[in-house]
Amino acid sequence: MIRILFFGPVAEQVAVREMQLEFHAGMRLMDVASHLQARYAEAFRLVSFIAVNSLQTKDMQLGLSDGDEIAFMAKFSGG
Amino acid sequence: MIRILFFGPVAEQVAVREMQLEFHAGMRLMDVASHLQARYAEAFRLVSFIAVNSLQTKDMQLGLSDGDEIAFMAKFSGG
Amino acid sequence: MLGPVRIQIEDFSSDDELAALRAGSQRIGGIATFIGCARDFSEGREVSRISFDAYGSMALAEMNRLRDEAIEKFSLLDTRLVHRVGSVGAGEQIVLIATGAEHRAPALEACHWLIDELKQRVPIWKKEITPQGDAWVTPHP
Amino acid sequence: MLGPVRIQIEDFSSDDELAALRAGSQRIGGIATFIGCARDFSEGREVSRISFDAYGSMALAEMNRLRDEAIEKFSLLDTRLVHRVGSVGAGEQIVLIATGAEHRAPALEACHWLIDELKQRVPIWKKEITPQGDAWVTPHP
Repeated sequence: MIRILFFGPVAEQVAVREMQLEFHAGMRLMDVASHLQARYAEAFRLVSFIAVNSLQTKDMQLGLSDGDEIAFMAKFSGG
Repeated sequence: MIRILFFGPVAEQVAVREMQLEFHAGMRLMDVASHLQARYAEAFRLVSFIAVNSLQTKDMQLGLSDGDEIAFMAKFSGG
Repeated sequence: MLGPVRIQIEDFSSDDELAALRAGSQRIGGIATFIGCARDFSEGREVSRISFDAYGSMALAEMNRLRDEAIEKFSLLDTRLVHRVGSVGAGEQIVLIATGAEHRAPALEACHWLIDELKQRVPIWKKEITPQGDAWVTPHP
Repeated sequence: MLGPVRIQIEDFSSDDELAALRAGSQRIGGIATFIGCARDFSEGREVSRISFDAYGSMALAEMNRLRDEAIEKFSLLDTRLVHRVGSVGAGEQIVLIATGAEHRAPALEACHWLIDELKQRVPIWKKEITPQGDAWVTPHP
């Protein structure tokens, strides 16, 4: 399973904070991103940062492993 | 009367925090300074700033008035 | 004793944070703090509350990295970072950064650097609650 | 309520000063503070206490001028300056500067400016009490 997390404005648009996707061998970050982007186009317009297992990445070719946690995040506005 | 004030390291050298000098017409800041400097040479080596009535001045020609308060001060080290 | 890096719903006390900071070292000559507060007014709109959402585990990890980097970069003796989440009323405290160093300049510079970096790097989002409705804040570039 | 500019023998509380600062305006978005502490070590010597002497009336007048100048120069919503005199033990607090502004940069810059100016302009002198004897501190240029 791949665990998907949404927060703040993105979570509000998706209307859910967390979902799970079936893992399959050879799965890359771009596969997950484009799958979700197609379903949640509105929400993904807000996405500026992606973190895999709590570390930011811009590498859409990144290979995923079963159990990975991916967050699609809007620009931060804390502080 | 002219009121003379010493603080911190200067007061410690002069061994007094306050003294009074007789005022006379036409008295200038340099008159007071040189009178005291002659008596307290050691202490006056520490003096970097002079204030007349709580305002710093470098004008040794400054004319004094009866009741003025003059402080001969070492470099500040607060904070 | 509360830890030096925290995300919490409750308000915090500067006196408590400073006592914890000073307890670590009597070499500290200067402590700088920055406290961010919820303003009652933002870009022309009245704001009654601010609501915060965080990616908690990542935010904490990033704040701990910021702490380590600041201690190294500015030779700090210690530093503490606390950020509230949940709902914060107008005028209330949101975030505290406290830095302790031997001298004042590194403490003040580190404090400025830390709050700037925190805003860039820590995954927390704020929503302003106004009489005209709610709106997530989009940070300026 | 304590005034915004004070010279006092007693210790001070950051929480009390910040509460007073925040009570003045809910427009404050950022508060910076600087606290100077008595270090237990200075230029290779152990320091057990620091003793402060002040030209009280002039020091207060100068601190009030600094406050007015900082409010003007950095568009602060408020600022507070407290300096202790008398005898302060190692590790204890000496001076507090607190600045409140709409945004963080002016608050932090004003705080840095104020402590630098205070050290230059306010007639206060410190004597370090060490096991080897006492010595008035000569500031570096």
